[in-house]
Amino acid sequence: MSEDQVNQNSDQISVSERLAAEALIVDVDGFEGPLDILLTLARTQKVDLLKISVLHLAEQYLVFVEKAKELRIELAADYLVMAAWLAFLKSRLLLPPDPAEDGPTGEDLAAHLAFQLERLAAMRDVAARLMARDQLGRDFFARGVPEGVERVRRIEYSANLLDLMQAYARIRTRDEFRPFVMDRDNVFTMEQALERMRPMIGFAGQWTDILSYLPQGWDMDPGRRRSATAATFAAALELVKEGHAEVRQSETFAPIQLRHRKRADD
Amino acid sequence: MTEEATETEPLFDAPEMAEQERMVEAILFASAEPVTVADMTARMPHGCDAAAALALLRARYEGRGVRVVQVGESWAIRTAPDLGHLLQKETVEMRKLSRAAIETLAIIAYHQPVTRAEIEEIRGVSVSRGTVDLLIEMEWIRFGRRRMTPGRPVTFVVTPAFLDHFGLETARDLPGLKELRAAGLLDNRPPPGLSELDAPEEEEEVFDDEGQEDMFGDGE
Amino acid sequence: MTEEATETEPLFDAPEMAEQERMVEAILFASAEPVTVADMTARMPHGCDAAAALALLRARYEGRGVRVVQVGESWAIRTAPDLGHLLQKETVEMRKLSRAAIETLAIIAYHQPVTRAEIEEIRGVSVSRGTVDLLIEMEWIRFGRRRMTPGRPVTFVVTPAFLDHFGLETARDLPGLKELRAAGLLDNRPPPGLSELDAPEEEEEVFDDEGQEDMFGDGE
Repeated sequence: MSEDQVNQNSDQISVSERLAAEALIVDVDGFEGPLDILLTLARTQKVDLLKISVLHLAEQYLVFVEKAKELRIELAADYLVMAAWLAFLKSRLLLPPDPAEDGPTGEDLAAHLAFQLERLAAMRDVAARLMARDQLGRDFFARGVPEGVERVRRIEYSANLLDLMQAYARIRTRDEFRPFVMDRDNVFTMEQALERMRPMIGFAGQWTDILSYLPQGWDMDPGRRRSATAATFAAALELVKEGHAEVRQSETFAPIQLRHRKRADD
Repeated sequence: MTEEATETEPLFDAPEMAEQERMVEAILFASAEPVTVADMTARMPHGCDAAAALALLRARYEGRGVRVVQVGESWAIRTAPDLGHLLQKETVEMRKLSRAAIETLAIIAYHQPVTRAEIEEIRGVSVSRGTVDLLIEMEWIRFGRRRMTPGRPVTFVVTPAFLDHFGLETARDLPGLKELRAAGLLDNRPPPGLSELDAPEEEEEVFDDEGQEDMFGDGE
Repeated sequence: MTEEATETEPLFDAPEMAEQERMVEAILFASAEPVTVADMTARMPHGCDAAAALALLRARYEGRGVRVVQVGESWAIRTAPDLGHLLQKETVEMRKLSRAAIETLAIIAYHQPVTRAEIEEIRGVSVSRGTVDLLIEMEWIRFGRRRMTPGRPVTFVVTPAFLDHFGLETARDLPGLKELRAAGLLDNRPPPGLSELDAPEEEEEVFDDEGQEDMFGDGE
């Protein structure tokens, strides 16, 4: 930036510029931040953004902020931060560079600001071009009645030959075939008794001693017999509770008898 | 200006027929509802012949993947019926067949043709309608001949789809209990104290001879 | 049997190309959303060449009332833009986008993947949460990869729905992209003095190479 340009710009700000600044202030809510204001101010220079006088721009902006203060208009912090930065930039541009000092030169900072403004202007321009494109649902259309993809939920049941055969074996050999369980040789569980009795109870139309429900091979050994009897008795009670059977005992220590009971849903 | 043109003396010529056809195409494509010819005419420039353009379009879509079809008084573009399967996305959900279902199926396979009462007798519990329906729906069982006994109950048999699924040539190939045991498919350790007594030969018999024989005997 | 057929030696021939073209036609017509070639292939019978069928279909619809258009990796049928005036009735009121939203969208489209801080640097104001949320809700932008810089900030990129909406085949076709790029206006040029501090060299790298190459890759 040349000396005379600087002088020419730094002193007096034209009336029209002051008016422009006031117009900006009145409308400050309409701006999208300080960069937007700067871009608007830059446009008043009516030159290519690459050739704008950043110093001049900084001054215009500072006038705008001063004016706002005079009019007691509260500016958002962003605007004030930008003002401070531009004041710093202005001093950097006006003072000869200090070789001892590190950091960017005023020219670097000014160039970056010019770049930012140009970039913002470019983004605004392409945004407008983008919105001017043909748009889906406005200028061109998708299928009105998409037939879509029908989602068919198919349930596939898995069963293999082994399942089938084991199921059959389970039915046909209920007394002997058992799935692998922990063997407790001399314990007959209530579940086992229940499983055994369930299919049988349907045929017990007459009162039958529950001891006749003891599984084969469990009636000789006393220990096994005790376990099986207890399990069968418990299972009999369970069947009664479920409403599948009736149980009776004529007197203390008399045989306990069981009979099928027809249920409504049977 | 066009608005002022009278019907009898249009100021501008209507678009060419090919152009009108394009218009009808776009209208039918984008519309959420089937469109009447009157509606098309209303949307097209003055002087257009929507009906003629529609006829051209219909012919153009003849044999294509989509067709121009009439829906009541209106027209729409729809997928050709033979391609409907492309628009289905199947999600397969695997489920384990319930114990009741697999047992019922097994009994039918080993004893077919078998009545519901017989299945219940063998399983010792009643067979729910849902179980049978499911197996029928899966096309693993179907109705067989009616049994020539009082009440003429229906019987169930397994289907070719069943054989296919389980990799069997015929239901006769289903192994008997002995074979299952020999193959180690069953826990052949008899419950304690039962040793040799059980695994009764007759049972095997029943199921091999009575069972299979009467089932597959063609003579019923 | 078919299950055993290997890919290289199908037991059955794929359908004829004309038939495959019909299939692609049906699939594209049926969907309002763009469909990938892979998706078409998945729905078509084994051995079909969806890409070739698509090319035929595309040529067939050249100049018609509807067109086969590319949207990113996918394909869709859309009405020809010159017929839009006939179809205004279908328009659902477009949400009026704020200036902030439009600019933010444009910045994301042209600078993607881009962080919130970068958007703010370009616009010179903070980006309100509502603006980003709105664009995400419209499915025009989504989160991209995190930037490999301190703080690992999230980035934003545009979506296929964005491309579809603006009739862009790829983000490379954004209007004026080449010019902006040539003018260096898409460079991430950190403010002087800050460069050494918190705009490390790799950031530029990431932005340009990973990001843009990704999207604009071969077209440069």
